[in-house]
Amino acid sequence: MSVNEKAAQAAGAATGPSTVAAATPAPEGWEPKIIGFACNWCTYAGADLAGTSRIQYPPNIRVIRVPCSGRINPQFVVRAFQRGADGVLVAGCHPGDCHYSTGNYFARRRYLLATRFIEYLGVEPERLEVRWISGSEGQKFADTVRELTEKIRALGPQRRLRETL
Amino acid sequence: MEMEVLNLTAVGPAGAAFAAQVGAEAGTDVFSCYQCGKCSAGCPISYAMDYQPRQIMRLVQLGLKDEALKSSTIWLCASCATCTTRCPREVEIATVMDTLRAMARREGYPYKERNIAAFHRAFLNAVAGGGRAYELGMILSYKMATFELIKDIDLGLTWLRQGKLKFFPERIHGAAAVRDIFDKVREIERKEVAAQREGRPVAHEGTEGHS
Amino acid sequence: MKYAYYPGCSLHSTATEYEETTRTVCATLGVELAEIPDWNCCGATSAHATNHLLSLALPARDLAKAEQMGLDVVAPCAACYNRMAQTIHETKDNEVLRHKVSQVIGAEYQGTVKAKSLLEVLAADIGPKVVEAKVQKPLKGLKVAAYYGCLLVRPPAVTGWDDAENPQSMERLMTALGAETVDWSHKTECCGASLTISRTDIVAKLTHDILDAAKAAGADAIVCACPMCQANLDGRQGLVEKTYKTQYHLPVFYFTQLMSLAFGKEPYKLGFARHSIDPRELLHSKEIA
Amino acid sequence: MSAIFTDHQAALRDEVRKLLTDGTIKGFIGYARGRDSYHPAPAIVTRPDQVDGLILDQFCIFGLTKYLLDYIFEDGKMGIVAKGCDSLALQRLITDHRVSRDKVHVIGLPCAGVINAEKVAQLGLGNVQKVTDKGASFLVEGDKGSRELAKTEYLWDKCLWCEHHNPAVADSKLGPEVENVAMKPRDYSDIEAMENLPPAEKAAYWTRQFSRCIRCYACRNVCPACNCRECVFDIADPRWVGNTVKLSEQQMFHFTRAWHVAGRCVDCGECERVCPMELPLMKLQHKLQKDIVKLFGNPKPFEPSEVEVLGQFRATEDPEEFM
Amino acid sequence: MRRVGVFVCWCGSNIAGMVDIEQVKAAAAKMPNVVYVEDNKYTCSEPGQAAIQKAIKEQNLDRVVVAACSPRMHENTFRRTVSGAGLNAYLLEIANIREHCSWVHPDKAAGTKKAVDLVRRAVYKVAKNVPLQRASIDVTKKALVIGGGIAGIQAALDIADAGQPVVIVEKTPSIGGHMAQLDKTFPTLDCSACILTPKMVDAAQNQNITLMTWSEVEKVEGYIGNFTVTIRKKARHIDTTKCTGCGICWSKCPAKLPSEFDLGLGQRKAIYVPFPQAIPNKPVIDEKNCIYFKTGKCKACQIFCPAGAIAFDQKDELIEEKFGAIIVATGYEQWDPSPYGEYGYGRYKDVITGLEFERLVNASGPTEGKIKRPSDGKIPKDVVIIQCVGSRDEAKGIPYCSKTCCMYSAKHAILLDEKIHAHPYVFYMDVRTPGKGYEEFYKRATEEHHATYIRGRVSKVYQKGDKLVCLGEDTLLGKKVAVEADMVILASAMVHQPAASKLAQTLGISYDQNHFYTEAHAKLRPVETNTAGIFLAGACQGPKDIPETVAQASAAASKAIGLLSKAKLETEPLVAQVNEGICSGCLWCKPICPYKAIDGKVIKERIAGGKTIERTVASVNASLCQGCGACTVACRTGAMNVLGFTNEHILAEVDALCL
Repeated sequence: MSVNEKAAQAAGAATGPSTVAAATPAPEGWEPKIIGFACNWCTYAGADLAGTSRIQYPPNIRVIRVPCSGRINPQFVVRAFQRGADGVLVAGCHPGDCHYSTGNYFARRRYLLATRFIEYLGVEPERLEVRWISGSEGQKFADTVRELTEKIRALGPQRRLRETL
Repeated sequence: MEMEVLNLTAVGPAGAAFAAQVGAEAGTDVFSCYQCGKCSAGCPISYAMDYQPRQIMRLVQLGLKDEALKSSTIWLCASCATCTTRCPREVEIATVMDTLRAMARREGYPYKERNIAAFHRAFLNAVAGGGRAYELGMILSYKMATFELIKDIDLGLTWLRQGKLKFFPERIHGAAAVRDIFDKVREIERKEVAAQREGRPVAHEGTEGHS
Repeated sequence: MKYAYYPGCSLHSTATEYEETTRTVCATLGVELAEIPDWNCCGATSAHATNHLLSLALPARDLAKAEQMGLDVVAPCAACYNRMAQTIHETKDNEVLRHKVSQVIGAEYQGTVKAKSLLEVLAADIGPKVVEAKVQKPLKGLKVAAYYGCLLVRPPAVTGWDDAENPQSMERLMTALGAETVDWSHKTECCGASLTISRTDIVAKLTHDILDAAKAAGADAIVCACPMCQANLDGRQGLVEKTYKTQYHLPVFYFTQLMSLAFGKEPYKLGFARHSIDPRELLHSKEIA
Repeated sequence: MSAIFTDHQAALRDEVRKLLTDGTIKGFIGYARGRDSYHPAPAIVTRPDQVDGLILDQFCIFGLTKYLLDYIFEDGKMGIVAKGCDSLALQRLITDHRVSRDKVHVIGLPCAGVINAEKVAQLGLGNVQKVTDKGASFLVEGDKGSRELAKTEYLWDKCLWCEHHNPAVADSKLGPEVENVAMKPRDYSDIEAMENLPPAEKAAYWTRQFSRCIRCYACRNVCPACNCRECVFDIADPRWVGNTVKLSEQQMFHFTRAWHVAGRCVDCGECERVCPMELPLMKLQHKLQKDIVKLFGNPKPFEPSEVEVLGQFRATEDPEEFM
Repeated sequence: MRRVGVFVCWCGSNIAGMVDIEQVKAAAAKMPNVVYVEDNKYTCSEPGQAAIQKAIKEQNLDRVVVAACSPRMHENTFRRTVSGAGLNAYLLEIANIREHCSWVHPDKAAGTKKAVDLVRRAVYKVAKNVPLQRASIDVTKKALVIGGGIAGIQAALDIADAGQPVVIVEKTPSIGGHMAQLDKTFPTLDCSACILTPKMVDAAQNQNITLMTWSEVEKVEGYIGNFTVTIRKKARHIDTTKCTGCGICWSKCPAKLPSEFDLGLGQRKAIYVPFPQAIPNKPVIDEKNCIYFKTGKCKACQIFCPAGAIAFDQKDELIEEKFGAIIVATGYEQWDPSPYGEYGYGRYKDVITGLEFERLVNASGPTEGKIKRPSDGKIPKDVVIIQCVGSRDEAKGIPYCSKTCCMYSAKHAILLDEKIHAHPYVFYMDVRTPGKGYEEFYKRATEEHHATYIRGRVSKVYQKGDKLVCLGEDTLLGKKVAVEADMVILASAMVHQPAASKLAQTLGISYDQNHFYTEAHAKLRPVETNTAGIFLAGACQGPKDIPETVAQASAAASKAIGLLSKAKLETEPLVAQVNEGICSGCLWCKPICPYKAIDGKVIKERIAGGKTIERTVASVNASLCQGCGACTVACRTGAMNVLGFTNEHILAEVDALCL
């Protein structure tokens, strides 16, 4: 392979996975729908901070406030996919910083397993993002949402688990 | 120029664009600089500069492109990176100097330090010619360009006698490949400059030293 | 231990004694040097003072060759080492730039090999203990000021193998050879080598400050690891003495010269005759050579 | 490894008779002859005179422990016969506080593997009269012929990698313990192959499987880890999973079912065995097991423990992927 | 059918500028259960709240949705509003269309669409809300103060004066903290010891205050009003009931070591009180360095102690005590400036830190207040003070301003001139003097004491003969300058205590990226933490000078007093709840609870056939539960729920947002 070919391949790889998922084109005017589950103490506060700092990010995310990432049942995530979400963000305090001391450690175990399992069922792994975002990380919240939105935009609509009429 | 009032509002968007471009090319945030002067204080050459390195950063922040690109500072900088190493705001000042120098050359600003520019050109000519630096040829071509024929003659002769300077350049087999590097870089630069200017007239001297 | 060896232009011209003693020391310590075939100039300060891409492409061609050899690069010259380390650093996490560079050099550069300075290899990888074991003629009574200059230690984000403000690796090597080192203030100050031809006046001042500090600290000689520094501090010493009306007579060694000497090599083979400030008198007076 | 269940049939009957007679137990859950010699049926005996209807043979694959849930609020003990794998299921019910150990009398049955009746039934041997253990194979003699069947080919898959040949919970044991080694190492290569498929192919595969589901709940009903007093699938408010037969609901159902037993599955494989639509349900469970082993360093994810794997954590050792 | 009212706030132009209020209202009106929609310029204002109350009454609303700012901002405000109108406070939901929408999305159409979705989420959720009641719990009438510096002493004195018992836990052998190390205090130049020691004595003598020095907090359990704290009382090896503090023991002790209190500039013994005015004035034996502990021989202290107070066999004690409130006052550390290789701290003896200078100039310090430079004892003539060492230096990992250095550097400059007529050169970047009398103090330094202030960061300090050359740029001149100094003082940053994050984890409070403890609200709740019942005082929350520390300590004390003065506390009803009917009693929820709030309980139940049976179900102790909900996910049936964030709620929210 020539250097140019490799460069082209690398450039292609950089734009994200577009292989099979994009086989069915996205409908006109489609916008990624992303459901965020955010713990009240860190990530929700971080999202608030993004707001007070006026850090802009794509409007595709809608956040559901929960007390702790330990409250976020993976079944909620699958429910969101079933109901038509194109992507889901699960976010909480950094390990060690949980307001309830240990909730995020349980969340970490659950999502280490659940992300793999959901991927195993044929959902592109990019669609479920789990991140620790603290109350002081408004920028990280905005960056995470932006990256997630872009990744999902590249993937197209989520049809795998979606309810069809 | 020195006595004029700098009209900051007149700098306008072009100034902001200049600051942004310097930051982007140098890969550092020029607006992080808070003018503490640690760079200038540590700079071994700042005494000889017309603007302190800190002041160059300020000129860039304010978008005062002409002042920055016409300064001797950017040419005198020896790239020792003491400034970068000690900067409390992690600004890569030495890289900013590199960037400004390349920009000044690209855009045809008159070299404030002609000799330094001539040296760099002579050096690169030698490399482009044979793949490796060739001190004697380089020094001779530098001296032709700067008319400093007498200076350093003592040292040069001593070094010739000691075998430190060679009469003939080393040429590597891949000399053509190295020359190709220079050509490709020049080509890329030409395209990038053209894209940047978008219709504005490209008016500056040759983009490469070895032409 | 085997490295891809990048001598650099100076070691083939103004610094042949550095090249020769590098090979001597490496052979003694079992460091195998495989010279990169058909290497080209790293571009030095002139390249990055002129064009950023060029300053990455020139070293990248050499690094790509080393990649083919499957070996990390060792460069005795501080400037060459710095340009290579800089290229690796900048392209490490920047795939786009790495491909641009690959296109320019017409060969694939993947960024898989490291670049080390010879000083780092000998002081850190081999280490003073091994060096000490090889010493046959300790450099007793010789007081040296270890001079690092800029490019070995700065910027620390690129180099980072020794302290940027008060490096100690050369001191440790010199102590292992039986020499004494002085604690001094100017070991990482810039000598202005890239301006040596174009702004000799500036270089004279910088060199003066360094020589002054070394002398004040009580050093008999300076030891360095860079052909530019050596050429400046040694070759320009006469000019400095004339300009500032002072006398130093401080020989400027390559650290490999002193290592060779301590390893028992014949002094006449170490290129002392090529120095502007002839060190042989000093070595005689200390009964080292 | 020589152990043929039939050899212990008489001993079982004797013991059950004794237990019923002396009042140790008030009923016994065991096997009886089913529709043919390949398919035993569960049987509950409460009187000594019923005991001779109990059988034991090399086709007694399914566990009986879940029937214990029908007796938890009744006085007295129930007796049960349990192979190694069944004893794990019983442990599951005990650690889940669903069955209390002191209300069950366990007759343990060391087991060298159970013959896959579905495979043997295809061979046309007629009703099986006798099975003899030949080491690496079983000699199966039927009224229409006999065959020597290699264990590696004719045992249930789970018996091949079984490491629980002997019951972990037992009040008495039928016959000597058997050598407790797996016939072949546990192998997740089918899971890995699945993992390596691109998302669309995984999706296509599972769509093919789940779209066949008829929501009969046999998988749930047989599962020893699915032992809730009230199952989430039966609760109307909130309705986590719709009960219409729609692909998306089937997917939700299967995700939820698998997830609810993640880290609690005892690897009995009953869900898959009883599925009338032959859904590869253990492919879900094995994926979870495999990841639990890898992520949390739990080498035996199917042995019930005091704290389930998702009910604990290690602050610094657990993998950190979410920074 | 519910009767939901939706109130859309403009927040002036904060929301209305970026979200089309009319569109949101129109969409809300069509949502299920919504019977009334209204907008208001400022819903949180008095008229805005009155409008909600009016609508509740007139429209007979039974649920309220406010679409406005973050619930973290005004949820409590609006809860009070609805309960003021006779509605249960928990029949309210907030749609965050400001922080999560109008402030971050510049595209008005997309922002409006999102705002509608967020309102729908709240409308769906509120329909599932049920009235909740607050419960009340008892309060242990005792406060714990962690840290015995000026912050802790002040807080303890205030609480004690209010008649409540308080325990100070201090990890070093004496209370006093950093303030005890200082010489003079700005801007009045009172002697630090003269104003601190009386307070230390007050604390020791106050009937309501118990001092536990040489002690550390090991474990904290429980919750507001009912903390159970385990305190490790480290072995002092002194029977404090017998010891009179006569000092014979430390005069006889042969083991000499660098004194921590004097920052290594002076020495102490292995049995020691850290400084002469220490309280309690009873020594401790430093086990690591005591000759007896190391070799089994010596016992000089025991031999000479007239009171027989030496107790080599004393062991650490763990003491468990209950507290109603906790004040954290653990202070700061001065940053070690060694990472500045260019300043040569550690390489040149005469480069010292500001705190070291305090010991040099302090009359009870190692030089008895004579300013002599460490290398040769010479009295310095020219002294360079470098400000912002560490502080405001991102490259060194300290992005913030340490707030106190400008003032203490001015103080050092004044003291240098006053005491030894040395010439101070102060390198600064900005001089920050926002405090009463501070600017005037700085003026004194420059005008009366002729300190030379040079605007620029020093780049390098190096030895030249017996001088230290400081290279800087006078950025006002644009010239490189050098000062040949006899001594250099680095105004080093104030940083967190090394164990700050560990204590935060023990307490369950949060800390910022610089490891300072986080207050509940930067402006409005500056002394509270996010954990109810735990308050902050002093520099553990961020760099502070003494007046500010004392003020915050009193503020924290008043919060604690307020808490302790209540007979009962109302608790949040948003806690876990078990649906016993479907609970299987598997108790997998139990190990997950961080508050040990879950246990099994046996209930009796009549089953079909008229029989009564007993079975075990999970049970939540509502006053221990903090409502995190981690248990709910372990419950397969959904028998475990968190009020306010139930499964029903979240599923409805997911559905609403995916419509």
